[in-house]
Amino acid sequence: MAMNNDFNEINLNDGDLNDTITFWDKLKNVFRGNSLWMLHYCTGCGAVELPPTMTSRFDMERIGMGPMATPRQADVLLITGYLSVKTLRRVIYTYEQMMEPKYVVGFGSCTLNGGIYYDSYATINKLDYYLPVDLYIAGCMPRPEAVMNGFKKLMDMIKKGEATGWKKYQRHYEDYYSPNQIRSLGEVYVKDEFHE
Amino acid sequence: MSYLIGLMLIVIAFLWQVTLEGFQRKVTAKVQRRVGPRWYQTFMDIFKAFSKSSISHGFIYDFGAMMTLGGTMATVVFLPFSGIVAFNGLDNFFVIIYLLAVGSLGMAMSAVGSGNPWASIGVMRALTQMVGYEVPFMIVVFGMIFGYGTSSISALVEVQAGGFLNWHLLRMPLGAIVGFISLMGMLAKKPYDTPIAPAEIASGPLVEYGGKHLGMLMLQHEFAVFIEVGLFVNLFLGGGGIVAYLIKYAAVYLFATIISAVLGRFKIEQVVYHFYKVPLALSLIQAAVVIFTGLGVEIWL
Amino acid sequence: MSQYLYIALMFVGIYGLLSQKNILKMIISLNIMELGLNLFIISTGYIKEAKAPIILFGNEGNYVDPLPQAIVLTAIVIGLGVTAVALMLARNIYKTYGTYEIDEIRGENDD
Amino acid sequence: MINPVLLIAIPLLAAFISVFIQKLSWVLLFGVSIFTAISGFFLQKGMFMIGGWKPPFGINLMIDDYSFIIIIVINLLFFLTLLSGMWELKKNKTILMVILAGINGLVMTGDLFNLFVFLEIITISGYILAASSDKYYSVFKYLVLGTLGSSLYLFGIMVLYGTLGTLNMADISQQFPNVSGSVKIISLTFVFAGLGVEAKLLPFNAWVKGIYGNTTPLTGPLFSTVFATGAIAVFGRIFGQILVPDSTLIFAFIALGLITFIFAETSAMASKKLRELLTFSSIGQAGLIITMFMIGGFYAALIQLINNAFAKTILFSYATKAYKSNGDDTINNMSGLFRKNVMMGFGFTVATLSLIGLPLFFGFYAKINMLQSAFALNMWIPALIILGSIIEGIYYIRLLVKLWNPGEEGQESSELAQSQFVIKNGFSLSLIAVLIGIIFVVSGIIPDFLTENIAKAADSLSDAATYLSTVLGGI
Amino acid sequence: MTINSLIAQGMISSLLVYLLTKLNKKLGAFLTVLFSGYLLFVIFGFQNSAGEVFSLIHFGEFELTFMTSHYAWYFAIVLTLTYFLVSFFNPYWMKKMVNPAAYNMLFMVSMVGTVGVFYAKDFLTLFIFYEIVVWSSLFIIPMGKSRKTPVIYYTISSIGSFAMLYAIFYLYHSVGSFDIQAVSEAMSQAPNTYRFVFFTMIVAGLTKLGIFPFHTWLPAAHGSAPHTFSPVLSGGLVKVGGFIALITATVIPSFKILAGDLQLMGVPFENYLIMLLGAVSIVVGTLMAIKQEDAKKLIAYSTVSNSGYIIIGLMLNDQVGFAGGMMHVFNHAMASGAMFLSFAAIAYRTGTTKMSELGGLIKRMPLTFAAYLIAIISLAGIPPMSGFASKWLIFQGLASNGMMFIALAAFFGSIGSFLYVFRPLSAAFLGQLSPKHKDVKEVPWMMQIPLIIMSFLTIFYGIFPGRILAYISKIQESVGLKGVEIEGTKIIAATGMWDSLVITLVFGGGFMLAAILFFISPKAKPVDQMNTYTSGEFIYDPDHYHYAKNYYATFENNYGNKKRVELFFDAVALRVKEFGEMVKTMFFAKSVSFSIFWIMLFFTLVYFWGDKV
Repeated sequence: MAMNNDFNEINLNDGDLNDTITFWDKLKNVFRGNSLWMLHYCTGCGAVELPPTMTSRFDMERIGMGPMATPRQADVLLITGYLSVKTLRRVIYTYEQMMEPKYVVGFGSCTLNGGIYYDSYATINKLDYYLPVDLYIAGCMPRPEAVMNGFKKLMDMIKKGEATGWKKYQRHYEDYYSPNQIRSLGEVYVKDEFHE
Repeated sequence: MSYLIGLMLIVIAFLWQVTLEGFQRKVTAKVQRRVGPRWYQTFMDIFKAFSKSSISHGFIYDFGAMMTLGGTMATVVFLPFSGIVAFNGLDNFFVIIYLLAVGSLGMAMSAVGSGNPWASIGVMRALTQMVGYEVPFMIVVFGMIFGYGTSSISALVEVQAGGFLNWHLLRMPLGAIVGFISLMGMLAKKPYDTPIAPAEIASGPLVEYGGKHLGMLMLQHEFAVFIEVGLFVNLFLGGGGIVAYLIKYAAVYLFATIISAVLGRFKIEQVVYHFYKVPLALSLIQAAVVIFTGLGVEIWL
Repeated sequence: MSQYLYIALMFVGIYGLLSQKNILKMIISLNIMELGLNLFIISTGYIKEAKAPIILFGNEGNYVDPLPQAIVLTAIVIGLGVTAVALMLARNIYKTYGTYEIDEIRGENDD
Repeated sequence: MINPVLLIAIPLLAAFISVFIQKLSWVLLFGVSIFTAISGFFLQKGMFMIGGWKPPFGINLMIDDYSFIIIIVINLLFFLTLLSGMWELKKNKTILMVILAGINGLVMTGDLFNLFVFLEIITISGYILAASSDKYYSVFKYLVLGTLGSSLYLFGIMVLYGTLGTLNMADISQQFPNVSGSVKIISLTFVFAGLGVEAKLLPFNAWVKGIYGNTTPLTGPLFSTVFATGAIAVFGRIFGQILVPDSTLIFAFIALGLITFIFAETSAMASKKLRELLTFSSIGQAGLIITMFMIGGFYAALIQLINNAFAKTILFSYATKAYKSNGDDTINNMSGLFRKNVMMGFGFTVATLSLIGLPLFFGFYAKINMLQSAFALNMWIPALIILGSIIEGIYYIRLLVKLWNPGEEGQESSELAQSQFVIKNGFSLSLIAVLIGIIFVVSGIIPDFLTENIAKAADSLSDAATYLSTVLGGI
Repeated sequence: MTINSLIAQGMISSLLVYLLTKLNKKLGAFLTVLFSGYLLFVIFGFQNSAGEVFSLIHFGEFELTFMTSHYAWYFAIVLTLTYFLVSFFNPYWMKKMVNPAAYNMLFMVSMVGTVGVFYAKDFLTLFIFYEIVVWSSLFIIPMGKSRKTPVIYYTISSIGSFAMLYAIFYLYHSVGSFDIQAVSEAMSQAPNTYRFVFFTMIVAGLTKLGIFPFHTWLPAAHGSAPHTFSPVLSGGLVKVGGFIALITATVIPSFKILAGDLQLMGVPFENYLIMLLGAVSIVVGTLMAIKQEDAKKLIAYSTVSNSGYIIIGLMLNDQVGFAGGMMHVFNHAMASGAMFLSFAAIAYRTGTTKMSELGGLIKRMPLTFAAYLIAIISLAGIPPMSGFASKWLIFQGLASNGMMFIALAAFFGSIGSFLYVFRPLSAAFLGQLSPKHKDVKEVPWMMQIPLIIMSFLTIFYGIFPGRILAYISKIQESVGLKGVEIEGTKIIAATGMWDSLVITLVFGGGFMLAAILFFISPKAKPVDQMNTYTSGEFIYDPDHYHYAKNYYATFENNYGNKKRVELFFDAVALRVKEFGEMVKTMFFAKSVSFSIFWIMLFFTLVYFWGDKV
């Protein structure tokens, strides 16, 4: 989708977003680090990579991760591939339904810069405009080893308190994320979609 | 004094059952030729759930969650744990069964209070399944109560004292089978986990639970498992000293896990129909044998 | 012996009522029945070789029992009255239904 | 104290005068009716010879406690009927006076043939009155059956006369037990058949549906209360005291009475029109009362007779007035009619509940006595009586519920489903209804003031000795 | 204050109420509240009096007499309490009634009638007041939704009451008196007359209780009666049937008299047969209740199921089971009364009790929700509430006698009750509030009083059931049974004991623990009912989103639509009508020859067999 130039440059990482490292937060991060429930939102070709990571060959449960059916219970949202505009609306709605310390992991190049569909009329190019992505796993669909590696990386970030995408979303919703979402999805208020 | 023992029982229950849950997930993983999580993974999950923020769908949604956890913790207090009885004489079988019902009613109310139709369908399935597994189990225990003339669980445990041959597992084999099948129903293990069917109705009643509500529900599930398996061990395996009790407990629970790891899931129409075919017939035969012939109670080796 | 004759006459009248479909014929059979009845009443008071119960000169005994005859008088008068009413009804039936046959009378009892 | 003969003489005299002076007949009728109603209370008891001949030879009138009660009841009923049918009198005034004389004579007479004559007077004037309903064929059917019945009755008493040589009731009741078997059976059955027609027993009551079903506000109460009470009272007198049947025949008559009761109740349940329902109900009640007479429960029979008579006055006058003012008496389009005039509704409901025999109403006292005397005989009769009263209860409650609460099935009962019917000039009816309703409720709670002289009447019927001594004592 | 003057006052004041309501509807309704309160106060005064005799009137040569007794007081208190609490709803229903004056009057007559039934000394008074109760409640039901159900109600209850009348007069004929004590003495010498009387008289109890073969009228009548009268019907009048079962089986000691008979499971086969009927009615009541769409019909079917419990308890005649049955009378009166009242409140505000049209009312009517919640916890027999005490006693009674099949039905009934009590809760109160009920407010304060009182009583006797059981054990002694043992708040039965206070405290403690756990963790963000996980889709229509229609569809299609008993009764009624039609055509035909034929047939029959039969 063409980049329009009046895109507002905000430094998202302003302020010390790292968790105020109190003892409680450090303890909470340990728990959050060890048990990470993922919402398996299969939006694209990366979805097929996840079953092997979950089942006997790579066994994601070893590191404490498991698939969850509803966003309310999930911690991490996996965007595994290109995101059409229609799916983006659902992804944003689901993201907002997740509980607070939530993380987003983008798979493959399509979430980074649109990938091979960068000039398609239907997909979005940069996921970061719409959702605070904590971790990207490179590869035009990373293999299960890469996915496992990415998850380990995410867990370390959580333990160290660096995965603060959800705070960024809270702080910069009005001035950065919401205008982007409206710019790409149209003026219609996200929640009461009529003509979809 | 007995309230302190009760509190102690609750702590023991929490620690023991959650570690056992870890092993159970390990065993399931091994069955699926996977590595499986560390033993303390369930602790992590529970504490992580409590550390997260949560949403509330109104008063009844919170009140129901508190009521279900409170009810189940109260039932743990009444269950004799290998000889430790908080209130001697008050551990009546019907009291325990109906206090469990308080737990499930609380969960049902808060689940439906969340307004999600999946939660209502989950609750409807849980209640329908309860009609299925509860009646055969109560018939078998009814036969036992008539046989021994007492419905207090600790008394039923003393009757089975004295070696392997006196266990109800051997005195009332059919009763034990029915007891184990309805135990699987109570635990909502795989063949009977229609209420919390993650693939069909997005984990049933738990669909709207997140954060601390989810934590409380997981705790409630652990305590409920502790009670149900404890009940089975007391009634059918004559729970002896602490070590013997825990070994029997682990054996029963892991045996149930192994079975559930390989089985598929029943359709909800079939669950009640299944329970009212073979298990009910077996339980009636068993109760008739005990009541009319006294085999297994008076007449025994 | 003659009493059985009169009873037979009565039953002829009743048979008439049973079988006839025409209203006038039913009235006639009613009269036959009453006739048979009146004859029977007279016969109950009959005594062999006794005279009619009219006292002309001095009363030398052996009279027939006068009571049934008095009763028959009233019975005949009553029979007359009933037949008069029956004929009035028959006329009205003819006026309203235009027929005397019972089967052709419609619309009265099936409301 | 008034000589009972006047009760017959004065109405006849008034009838003759009214023939000549038409204008006066309205006043005469009401005057005579009030006179008989009041004088009923001051009757002289005992035996009265007519024409100076001693009883076994001459005709006598017999007033014992039994006929004393019946006279009072009948005259009261007659007065109420006149009240209810005031607007229907047109040209029937003379016939009504004749009927009054006939009914009084019927009850008082002590001679069987005299009874036949009075019976004929009433039935013939009944035919004429019934003709006013323009259903000529039913009246013709009534005439045929009535004549057949009375001829059989005459035949029966003539057989008796042939054997016993007397027609005086007291004389016959003395000699009847030692009459030979076959004669007894023949005379009994024929007399039973004769009286059965007027008392509406089953094989003989084919005419009732046509006549009772199409009555007007005058003829309705008249037939269903005055005629019915008179006929059944005579039935009780004869088969209770005079021609007392022995064991085998009595079983047949009881069976017939019960069959009438049960069959009539079931056909009442199947009827859709109000007057037809009441017709079958009165047939049923007649069957029940006759069974009680046959069983020997005279006390219960009398109470039920009075209960039925007064209840039917309200029911029939209401039904006929409803038909008169709306031209249709199907129950379904009369829903909610009671709410238009609550007084009539109250009277109708109390009368119905008393007929069924629910407590707090007079009928319950009747049912208690009926069961008591029925149980004395055997186990089956009370069961049948109860079955009959259940069926009766069902169709009456169905009727009451529909008439009190308008509304289609499934919706709240509300005004808009109210039927469009209206009851014209119903003041007299509501007066009667409330009066009788209050009597029923009060006597339902404290039945004593009404029932002790009924008890005397029942005793006088059961012990034949006093009857004989008063009548034959004079020989 | 004697019973007979009370009854007389009751009747007179019912007339007064009729006239007053004609003048001003609200005033008449308030008078019913006043009088029922006064009646409750006076009845309460008779708590310990037993054996006092009062004579009402001379009814012909019979004497209507009353005698106070403990069991009479117990039933009378349960009934008058239900009437008193329900009468608070009357004033608000006056403008909706078709005949308000008749409603108030009949309400009062039936109330006084029930008191008369309980305190009757002889069978005749019992029957008179039983019939008064029947016909007075009969004329209230058609003011509701249907005109057909009162006829069904009258038919079935008249079958019962006339069977009792037959039994009473059969007794009068064989024993010579109506007095209950005299009859029970006479019966101990004549077991086979007692067997016949037992069966005919118990029918009256079964029809009023709505036990299996005679249950068809109960859902129809309670479901379609006016909203304020259904609680009285199912909470109160059903107990009159229980009282008659008590009289026939316990006051006349059926266990002693029928000891000689065939003993099934240690109980005479007559009692066992009635208990089987009770068991069947539990199962039928539960299965049918689960299917119902209209909440009032559902609660009516639950009454059928619970009267099954009552009859099992009363027929059990052993120390514990009998106490359970008696206490269940009180518990069920309170529970089903509260359930019906809360749905009357809903109907008052939203106009409908159909579950599929309601939803999310907890936000608008919290108190009604609380009352309903406490009532269903008690009805389902869950510990902290009083329902558990009576069901526990019945289970202990069944366990000590080893009655397996009845226990099967009892267990199925109590577990099944979770299903059908929960359905109205979730359909009407929880879930999304439909837009048309947006401006629904809580019911006025006067209607809240009975809801609060009933919930308080259910909770209080849930924690201290000993108080009621102490009085019930006094009843048991007076009737010749061993009283149930109460030790402080511990209830001791032959096969086990439990302590209601300890359980409530432990449950409270557990709840505190959970609450602490809940409040220390971070505060939850309130969210609207529509904002739920719908796998990404957007839903806007709360009416369709609320899951309320055919709730247990999967469970229901396991068993077909078994309405055989209703079909049987309809068939019988149809046969009677057809028989009537046949009689009409046979005997009242158009042509005269038919009837003459019958007359001649009559003569020939008599002539040939007249003297031979």
